[in-house]
Parts: sequence; C-alpha cells; structure tokens
Amino acid sequence: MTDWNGISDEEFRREVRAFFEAEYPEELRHLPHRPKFAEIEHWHVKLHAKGWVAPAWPIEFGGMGLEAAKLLIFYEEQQHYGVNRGRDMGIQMVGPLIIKFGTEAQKDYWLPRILSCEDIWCQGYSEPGAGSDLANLRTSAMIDGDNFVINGQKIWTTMAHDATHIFMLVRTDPDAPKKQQGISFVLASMDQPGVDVRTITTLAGETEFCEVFFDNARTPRANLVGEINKGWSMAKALLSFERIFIGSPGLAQNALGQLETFARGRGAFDDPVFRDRYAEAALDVEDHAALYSRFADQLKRGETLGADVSMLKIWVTETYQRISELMIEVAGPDGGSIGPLQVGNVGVDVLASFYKARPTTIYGGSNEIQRNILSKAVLGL
Amino acid sequence: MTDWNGISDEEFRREVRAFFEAEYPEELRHLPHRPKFAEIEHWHVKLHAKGWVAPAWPIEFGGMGLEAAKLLIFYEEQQHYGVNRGRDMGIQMVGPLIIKFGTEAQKDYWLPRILSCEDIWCQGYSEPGAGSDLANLRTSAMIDGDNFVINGQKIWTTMAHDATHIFMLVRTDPDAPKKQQGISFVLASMDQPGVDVRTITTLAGETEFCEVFFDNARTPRANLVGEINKGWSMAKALLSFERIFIGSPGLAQNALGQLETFARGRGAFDDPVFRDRYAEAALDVEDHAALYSRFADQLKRGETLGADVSMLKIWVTETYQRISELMIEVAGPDGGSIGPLQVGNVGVDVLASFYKARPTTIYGGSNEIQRNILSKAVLGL
Amino acid sequence: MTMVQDEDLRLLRDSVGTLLDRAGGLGRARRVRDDDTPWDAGIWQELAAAGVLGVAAPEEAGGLGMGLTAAGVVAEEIGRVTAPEPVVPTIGLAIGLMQRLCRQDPMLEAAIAGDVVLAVAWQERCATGLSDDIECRFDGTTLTGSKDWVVGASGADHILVLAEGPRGSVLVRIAADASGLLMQTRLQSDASELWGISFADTPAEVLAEGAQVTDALTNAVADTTALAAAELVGLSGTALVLTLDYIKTREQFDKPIGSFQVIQHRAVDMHVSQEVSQAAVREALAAMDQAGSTLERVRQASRAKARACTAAQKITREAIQLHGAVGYTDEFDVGLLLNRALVLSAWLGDAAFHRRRWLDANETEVAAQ
Amino acid sequence: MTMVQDEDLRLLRDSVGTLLDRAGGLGRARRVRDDDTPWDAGIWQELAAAGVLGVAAPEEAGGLGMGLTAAGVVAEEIGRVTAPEPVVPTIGLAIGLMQRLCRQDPMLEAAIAGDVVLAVAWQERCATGLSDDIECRFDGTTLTGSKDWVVGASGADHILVLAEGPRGSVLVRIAADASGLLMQTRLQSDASELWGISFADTPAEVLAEGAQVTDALTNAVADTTALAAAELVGLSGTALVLTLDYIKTREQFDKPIGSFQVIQHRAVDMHVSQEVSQAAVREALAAMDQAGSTLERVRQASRAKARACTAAQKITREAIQLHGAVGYTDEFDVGLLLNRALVLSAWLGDAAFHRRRWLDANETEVAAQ
Repeated sequence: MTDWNGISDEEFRREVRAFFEAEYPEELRHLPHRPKFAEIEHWHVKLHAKGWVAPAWPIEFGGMGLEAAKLLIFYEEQQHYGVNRGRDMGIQMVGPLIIKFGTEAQKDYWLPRILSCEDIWCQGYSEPGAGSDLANLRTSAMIDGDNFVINGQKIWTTMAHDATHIFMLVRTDPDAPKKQQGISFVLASMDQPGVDVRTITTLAGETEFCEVFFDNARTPRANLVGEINKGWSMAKALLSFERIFIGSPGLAQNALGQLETFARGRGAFDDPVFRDRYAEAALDVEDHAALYSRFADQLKRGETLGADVSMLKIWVTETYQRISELMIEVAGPDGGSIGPLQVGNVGVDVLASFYKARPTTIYGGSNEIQRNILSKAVLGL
Repeated sequence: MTDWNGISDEEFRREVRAFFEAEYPEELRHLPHRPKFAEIEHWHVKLHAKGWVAPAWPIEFGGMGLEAAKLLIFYEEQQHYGVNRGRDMGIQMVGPLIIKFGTEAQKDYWLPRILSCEDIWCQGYSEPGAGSDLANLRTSAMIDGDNFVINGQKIWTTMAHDATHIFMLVRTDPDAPKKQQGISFVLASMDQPGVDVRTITTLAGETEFCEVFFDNARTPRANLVGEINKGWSMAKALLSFERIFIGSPGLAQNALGQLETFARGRGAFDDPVFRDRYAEAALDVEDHAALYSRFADQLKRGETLGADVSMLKIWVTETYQRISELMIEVAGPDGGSIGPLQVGNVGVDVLASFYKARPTTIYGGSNEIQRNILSKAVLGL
Repeated sequence: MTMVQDEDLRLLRDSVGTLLDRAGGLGRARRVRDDDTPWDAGIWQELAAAGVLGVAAPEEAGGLGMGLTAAGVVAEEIGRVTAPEPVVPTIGLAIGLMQRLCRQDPMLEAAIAGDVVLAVAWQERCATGLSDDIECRFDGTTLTGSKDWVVGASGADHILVLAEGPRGSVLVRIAADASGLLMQTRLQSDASELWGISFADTPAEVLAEGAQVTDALTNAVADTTALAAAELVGLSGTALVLTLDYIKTREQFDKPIGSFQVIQHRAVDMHVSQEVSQAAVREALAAMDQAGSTLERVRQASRAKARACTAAQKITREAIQLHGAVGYTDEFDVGLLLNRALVLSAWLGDAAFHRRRWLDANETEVAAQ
Repeated sequence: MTMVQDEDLRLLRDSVGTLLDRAGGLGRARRVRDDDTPWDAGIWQELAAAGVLGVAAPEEAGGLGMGLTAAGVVAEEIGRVTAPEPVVPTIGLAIGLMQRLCRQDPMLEAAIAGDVVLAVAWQERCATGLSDDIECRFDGTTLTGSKDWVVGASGADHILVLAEGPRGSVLVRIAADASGLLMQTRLQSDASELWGISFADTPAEVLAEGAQVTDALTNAVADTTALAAAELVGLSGTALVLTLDYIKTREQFDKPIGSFQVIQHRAVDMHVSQEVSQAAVREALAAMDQAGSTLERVRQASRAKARACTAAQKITREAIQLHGAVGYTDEFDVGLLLNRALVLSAWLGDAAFHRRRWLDANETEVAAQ
C-alpha cells in the first residue's frame, strides 16, 4: 500500500488527477443533481477496488489515512474534475463518528459496510423547530428494554429516500436543565414500519430533501454511539473539518468557469459593464482562495482551526450567489428559461446554477449564524 | 399682505423663484460651508424687509403663514437656487417651540428678536453620553431662587461659537423613574461667565460644531418653556415637520448635478461602466422624489405623517453618499485633492461633497435608529 | 388621454383583486401549473367581462379608455397573486398594437372581449441572444423566417408577427394552426412557456405597413415594459407581506426571528425598496399617460422596469433567505414569487438594460432641447 | 529572487513597527501635519538606517535584497500608523527605477541610505485628467514640458523625470532647485502634497534611454501599486481595530453599541473584508517575487490594488459610521485613516481601474498560451 503522506504534494496531485481522468465516467462529470446510489454504483465499485473510498479514514479501518494537506488536494482535484462526491454521508460523518466515539463492535460491524456502500446513510439533524437553533430538537429516543423507541420528525434530510440507515441526534433526556444537554447520537435502520419518508419538492422542482417521520420506530441500544446524553459536544467535534470544507472555493470556481463559458458564447465580454462585474466576481473568487490557502496551511501545519474559518463560508457562498445572478443577467431574455442554454457545443444551465446557489447561505449554519459566531468568538463582541 | 395660501402653487413658485433670482447675492449661492451671521447679514436684512424670514410661522407672529404645500415649494426653491438657510435655528426650532408651548410674555419678547436676528440661536440637545440615546442626557438645571443653575456639557452644537442664545434640553428632575421624564426646555444666554464654547475640528478641517460647557451658568426661571419635566414629549412634537425636511431630495439632487457637470468635463460619460453607475444613482434620486411626492401630497392634504416618512431620510442620505463616492471615482488621481477641481469654467469640490455626505447618515437620528423605528412602528417587528 | 380619478382606480383595484382572490389567490398559480394547463380559460373570461383586457384601449373599440395608470393597477393585482393568464402581454402588446394600427379590425373588439386570444411575435434570435435585425420576410402573401421569445402563445388563436415586407416593416396576422408553422416550446421557471416559432411559406394577412408599424411597436413595447414593472411591484409586495408574516411567527432561540435586529433591518430595507419601487412605477405610468413624445414614454418605461426589476430581485431573494430552508421548498408560496420575478425580469430587458436605455433617452432629450 | 523566510519577515515587521510606534504611532501623522512639515527627517534617517528603503533593492547596491514580500511588510507597517514619510514611492518608484536602469549610479546607494531624497515625475495631465501620452521633451541637455501628480516632491533633493528624447523614452534627473522649474502644489486630504511641475529649458542629466526605460517604469509602477495596496491593508487593519475598541466601550441605551446585532454583523463584514484583503495582497506580492513575466507582475499588482482599495474604502467609511459623530471629528484617529485611504485609493488607479487592467492582463495571458 502506498504511503500517500510520504510522497510530495505535486506527485500526489498528479496521481489523483490521473486516476480520475482514467477512471471517472465522463457522463458523470459535474452532475447538476445529487445522484441516487444506483446511478453512480459503477464508479463506487472502481473507487472501492482502488481503496480510495475514504480518504480521511485511518488506514487500519480501510481509509487512505491522508493528512490534512493531502486531503485538501484530494478534494480539490475531485471538485476540479467534477467527480461526484457520491452518497458520502457514511464516509464523511458516520465513519468519523464511529471511529472517534464508537465501540470496537460498532467499528467492526459498520465501517466495512460503509466502505462497500452496503449501507447508505443519511443525516438526521434538523427538525421543523430546530434549524439554526439545532439544540432545540425534540425527536425523542426513549429506552424500552434493549431498544430505543424513536418518535418525532426530521427535516431537510438529504436523499433520505435513497438511504438504508440514518444517524441522528435525538433527545434521550427530556428533563435536562439546558437544551444542549440530554441529546444523544443513535443509528437506526430506515427499513422498518415506524419510519416514513416524504420527499420535499424545492422551488427548482427537485426532490433531494426529505422529511422523515418516526412513529415508535425502534433501534437496538447497541446503536447508541458514544456516551448517552453527550451527543451535542460530539456533534460539534465532528464539525471541525467540515467548517473548512464548506468554505472551500470549489463551487464558486466552477460557477465562475460556467459564467465565463456562457458569457464568451453570448458575447458579453464585449460589454464593459459586464467586464467590470465579471472582474469583480472573479477577483472575489481568486482572493477568497488566498484566504482559504492561509487556513489550509494552518491545517497542513497540524494546527486546529478556530471559529474564524467561518468567514470562508460567508464569503464563498455570497460570491457564488452573485456569480449565479450574473449568469442570469447574461442570459438576458433567456434568464427565466429552464434547462441548458446552448453556447457553441456546450449547454449551460443558468437557472440550475441560480437555484443551487440559493440555499448555500442557509445550510451548514446560515450566514447570519456564522456572523453571530464570528462576532462573539473572534471579535469578542 | 399677500395671502400666499390663496394663490396657485405654480404662481407661488414663480414668485419665490423670482424673488431669489432678483435679490439673493450670487456669491452666496450654494455656499459649501455654514456661514457666520455676519457673512449673510445683508441677505437677512432683505429677507426681513420682505417679511419672508419665517415661512412656517403664523402671520400674527410675523411669519408667512404658509400651509404645508406652499412651505415645501418654498424650501424646494430655496434649495434649488442654492439659497443659504442662514442661521435658522431660531426660525426652525425656537420659534415653533415658543409659539406652541410658550407664554404670551415669551412670545412678545423672543419672537421679534428671532425674526430680526438680534438673537442668534443654537440648539443644545446632544451630549457626550447622549447621542442616539438622547434621553440619556445629564446636563442639569436646578432651581435656585428665581434662576436655574445649569451644569453639564452639550456637544455637536452647530455654530454655537456664533450664537447669542441656546435653547436646550436639560434634566430638571434627576430622580424621575424613567430617563425620558424629568427633562425640560430652557432658554439661556451664551454671554455669561459660566458658558464656555470650544469648536470641534472635523476631519474635513471645518469648525461648524462646538462643545458647550456649563459651569454654574444661570438663566431666569422665566426662560423655562412649557411645563417643567415635560420637555421630552415637546421635543418629539417639534420633530414632525423636520422628518420630511431631512428626507427631501435637495441635497442628493444638487450632488447629482455636480456629478454630472464634473463627469461631463472629465469625459466620464464615454465610459459605459460609469454610465451604468451614474444611471443607477440618478434613478435612485428620481425614484426617491416619487416617494417624497407621495408624502408631500399627504402633507398637502392636511394629513399628519407617520413614522414611515423615515424611509425618505434613509434612502436619500445613502444615495447622496454613493453619489459623492462616484465623484471621487471620476476624479481618479485627483480623488484625494482638497479644493475645487476645474472642469471648463466651473470648479467642483469633489472632496467637500464627499465629506459633507458622511455625517448625513449619522445626524438627525442615525440611519440605524431610523431602521429601528421603521421596524417597530411600521413593520410591527 | 382621460385623467383617471383616484376613486376610479381604487374601485378597479378592488374589483380585479376580489375576482383574483375569489379565484384562488396566490395558490391558484401552483394549481394551474400542476394541472399542466397554461392558464384558466374561465378566469380569462371573467377578467375580460370585468373590462380588464380593454382597460387602456379606447372606448370606441370596446375598451374602458382609462389609460396606462389603470392598466398598471390591473398589472399590480395580477402580480400580487402571480396570475398565470397573459394579461399584460395581451393589454400591452396585442391590444396595444391593434388599437394603434388597425382600430377598425373586428378582432380588436373580440380580443378585448376575451373571445379571441392573440400572441405577438416580434423578437428574433441570433447566435449571441437577442438580434437587432428583423430577418423574417413577408412576400405579400406568405411568411418565412423565425421568431423567438413569444409569450402567451400556448393558448392563442392567432399570432401577430413583425416582418420585413415589400414596403418595409409590416405587421401580419397568422392563424395558430396555419400551415408551415413550427413551434419549439421552452418552459420557464414560473411554468409559463416561451415559444420559438418558424414559418415556411405560412399564409399571413397584413394588418399594417411602414413607419407606423415600428412607431406603434415602440410604444406598445414601452407600455408593456411599464406594465411588467407594475406586475413586479405587485409580486414583490406579496413577497414582503409573506416574509413579514413568517418572521413574526417563526421562532428560533425561543423568540420570533423577527425580533433579531439584523432581520429587522433587512426587512426594513425590503420595505423601503418596495415603497420606492411602487412610487416610481406609478409615477412613471402616470407620466406616460401625460407624455407628449414617444421618447419620454420610452424613458419612463425604462425607468419603471429598471426600478421594479432591481427591487423585485432584491426582495424575492431576501424573502427566500429570511424564510430559511422552507423558503426553498415549493410548498411555500414565496418560491412562486421568486420564480415569477425571474421571468418578468428577463422579459423585455432587465435592470442593467433599462438603465442604459433610460440614460440614452435622457441624453437624447437634453440634446433635443 | 531570494526566498524570504517567514521568520525574517516577522523580525522585519517587529523592527519597523517598533521604530514607528516609538516615534509616536498613529498620532504622529497629526502632529507632523499640524507642524506644517511634509514629514520627519529624523524618522526618515532612522528608517533608512534600519534598511527599510533598500529592503527590496539588490544587496550590491546597498539593499537588503528581500524582495517585494518584505517591502510589503514595510508598507503595511507604514499604513498601520499612516506614517507621512514617502517610503512607498521611494522604494517602489525612485529606487525601483534606479535599481533597474542605473544600478551603478552612486545616487542609488545614497537614496537607500536616506542621504538623498528622490521624487519621480512620470505622469502628465490632459483636459480630462490623466494623459495617455508623454508630451514632455528632452532635447539632449534640457527639459521642456510639464508633469503632474508628483508624490513626495516637497522634501526631495532631485527629481527623476520621464520624457521623450531624441532616441525615444528617456529618464532624466534634475535638481530640485534647477532653473526653469516651476511647481504648483496641491494639498491632499491626508495633508500630503501633490505637485504639478513645469520645466522650461531646465538642465537635466540622462539616466537611461529607450525601451528599457518603459519596461523598467512598467515594473516599478507595478511594484509601487502593489505596495500601495499593502499600505492600504495596514491602514484598514488599524481602522478595524479602532472601531472594535470603540464599539466595545461606547454605550448607548445602557449597553455597549457593539452588543447590537446589526453593529456586530457590520463589524464582522469589515473583519472579513480585511482578512481577504490582507491574504490577497500578501499572496499577490509573493507571486510578483516569483513571477516570470512583466504581464503577470502587472496582473498581480492590479489584483492587489483593486482588492485593497475596495476593502479600505469599505472599512474606513464603515468605521466613521460606527464611530458616529465623533468619527467625523479630527480628534479621533479614524479620520486620519479615512483621509489617507482617499489618497492611496486615488494614487496609481482605483479599484475600477485595476479590475479593468486585471481582466485585460488575464485575457492577454490566456491568448498567449
């Protein structure tokens, strides 16, 4: 097995890129929607065979064991080539949770099934009354013999209709004095009578998000991860890497590339007003990348990132939205049209970009919440 | 004496304009600074002789007795021709205060002296600890025999160094349960040992604002206006007309005119990027005027304006600032230069405009305070 | 042009508003969409019967002769509930052209009565988007070429087409089922359709020819542009109302999110944008009713559309953000408003386009003085 | 170009920062202004003695050879306290030109040592502002014509002038007290002076001629532009710090204004702008040290200035607003920063100018590939 951390960054980048170019199916590049597992299964098989399903996991559990620097390169190349992340909740969230807080039995049982995608996971965090104020969650899991009995509702559960399992934050002690207390992590099967999934149609007409209803659903007590009633601090610990990931330049860079292609085809670069706005947006992307590098360097030096990393997410999502709005402007009379607009040999789906950019300032902690965090934790206000 | 309210709006406008054109000194048009009284005394004499010093005062007190519609026209023409408002604190604030709340003796004594400018007034509202939170004022006026004894400090007192009198909000009951209570209006002479005036230099290098220190200054009890300890509600009543005045389009329109002159001279209208920004600003001004007309029509119909009139001030001051920033951009390498920049035969003082626009979002109730008011009183949030 | 009284406008607003609310209000747009019909023929008849389609048309042609100000009231009401019926294109383009070019044609009265539905095909596409030239040819009897961005064609009986004829510009009429006619339909975000239409020796009937055609088109397009602005004012007003309702009731951290100062100030900015937009668009429509020149009408139309697009985009996008995740679902009405704002902003030129036109017109006006 | 280590940069920042703080920090700018002197000759000597002026100049000319990255550290420190000394124009323009064109000239070493002060006159004015052409003529011995926007001339001993000579572009040197030299001084908002200079048969000495002159000028201007950006980064950093301090202590409605959410979010946006600006400008300077082509250096310089102007304008203007009325007084230091930001933004092109140049350079680069 290659010691990835032992080779140079450049060499690693070349290896990763070469693998994607050789093996990743052309028709899956830059997929505009989140695929069901069946759609990308053939790619997952290749990735699994290569041993590259879980770049961040330790080698002993079947991961690549990448350090931060290599990990960022892996994700950069993935995004750059338009490699779909796949159904990676298991890899990104459940695996790290179990590796960090799980029992040996949990590790032995669940981790291989995540790698093989025998289990497909979704994440049950948000509830109708618990969005920005996540600690307000009410879905309960009460002990009944060897089981938890789960009642309540989760919402915005991405791709729950194509998942076999859910890992969720539930309230195990309704009498805890603070709402951040009495919350636990449990794993549960979706395939049981007490679980009901309904898709939510977005204003873009898509159905990636779901509501999940629990009506006396059950899961064995063995599926509690970590200590009971300590779920809140575990959830926060899981966020640390996600916070730079959610602020990475990829989405905005891809959107800028699309804008450029589209605007060249539409002759918009002959218009000085567009040129000024394009340059503004492009510099917003380029300069964000400079700040991103600063944080990435911190990670590479083995430092822990502080709350200030939130500013990457604020900047990049708002830039992404502006780019998507510029695309609409360039489209002119086609700005309300659904589907790809042809320029030369390529189709650019302007409206899809616009839609996709909308919720980025809402999810992952809305930008208002991020500003609250920065104000308090970084500026001391 | 002409019944101004009896003639048509158009005729009145013509009369006012004709008088200004015939009598207002050319060298005083569009003065970039606030003049001392001596500088504009010759104009005041003409205005006084015409009986036009106090357009809003009732005729019985020596005013023009204009209704709202005519009053707005008067001010529009004044602003349009660049007629300096003069040292009008007495006319705008003290006169209405005394007319509304004063005794007969106060009216007989003070009003003629205001009209003749024998007394020049300044306004003592703000204090170092009482800006946006004006009710927090601490300057005290304690009864001592037939006098009030005044101690404390006022700040941002416009042109106090060229005033003979000050009308001020003072705390007459330090033990009142709410800070809005126990506040009174008193009039005081500036010409006494206990009053010390220091000018404040602004970042534009000007000295229009002052600090006024009171160290056992005295004023007769007869100079209390209205009921003791009821000053706060009186002050709010005085604001009603000022609220549309402070949101009128004049400043922004004048600045836009300057921008156009300057930009034509500098060839900026050949630049499509400038054209777009100019059009944006010009439409912000034109569309603000449409909203202003709606409120002005309300006044003309004799209706009282609600808190929603605050939006005029928010919009026009922020537009004014953007216009002044555009002027700096057009100036290019001259954008930091003090004094008029020559284009053709005219000089445009770009930096003076920029400076002048800065405090407009701060004074008269900062735009943050205005938004708080709108949120609460208009949107019910 | 008759000066319309405020009271008449109030009555008109009430009657159109009541009709649309009774029909289902904002929710109807979603129902019509999910039924896969372009619009509701019954409502169309009701609107026509209420005089809505002829509100700005001359009385001798069966209209109400109330001018653009009144048409703007109708458009605001249409926008308020995002009614899917093509009221603005019909008033502004179809009837707007016929009342100027062929007032005697019996189809004008039929269109005002709602008995005949007309679409107008006047724009053409080139490689980079909208073409500046008219390539579509009329040889005296038939039409050859193609048109694009035709609005409201899905339910139309006839199509009015702008072409180049033997004697210059010509406006012709073709039946929706005429021979040699091919259409390509594109769905828009609000579920309305845009048509690209091509003609090959399609039989067509002349309605008018020469310079009067381009002049009438300029005016009709200006009218329609200003009415689209009014429609945007109506829709952004609803987006604001929905948002205020939502932030007053939605609780996070144990209080309504509308009690957070940042949310409050953003709601205030939405409100101010809305008030400025409404005041500006209404003033522009009134000015167009009074205007002496086509140039002034074009200038005011551009002013209206520039403002309304800017405000509606800001307000609908902020509305989504303040609704949070639910704003992004189809279940909440605020998405309908965003989707319609996208279509109305794209149609007839967006804010940047109209700022440019407004300034050009301003300068032409000054130069002419 | 030597790769400079982080540790060296830290030491440099500490020593320059300490020197400037000991000299009086931010308040010194006001004192020097009120003394009616252009700058402090003693501090100039101290800076020179610390190697500051030669930080980017080659070691064989008496410099430290640490490159633009290190010069950027100096510029940030200068900006942090708005030091009135013309450090950036001297490093970037005067020394930047001489180290490229006449490295053997003894005046280069004297300039680095702070013994001779040089100003550079390269721009000219036309009716609408900055001229694209050089009209100033050098006939082989004397200079005729005029220059404008000369920075740092008030205390200069010599002036380097760009002119058209018999063999194309030429860089000449004149003494500050040469015959036929007339200057017109304009005060700027930060109390610095801009000079317009005219020459009539003014004796001048050739330093370099031909294409190398324009090439050196392009590079020196790019350096100076990027260093001005770094100076803006330093300045806006101070504006942010002052504002944070103020809103934490200033109370209204019985609590610090920094406890209001609207103020908090605006402070956050200032902070984010500042962090992005600092990261971008430092990255640009490092890229210029590594760059293979003049075009890439120009592109990075424009990127840096566009960002730094945008951020500094936003931050200093917001700083005034958040300070409220006191922010508008000369008593508070925040006004010094606003005034200096105005000057540095205007100098060498503002954000819009540099966005344009950046995009042009980007396209040229792509076309060349």
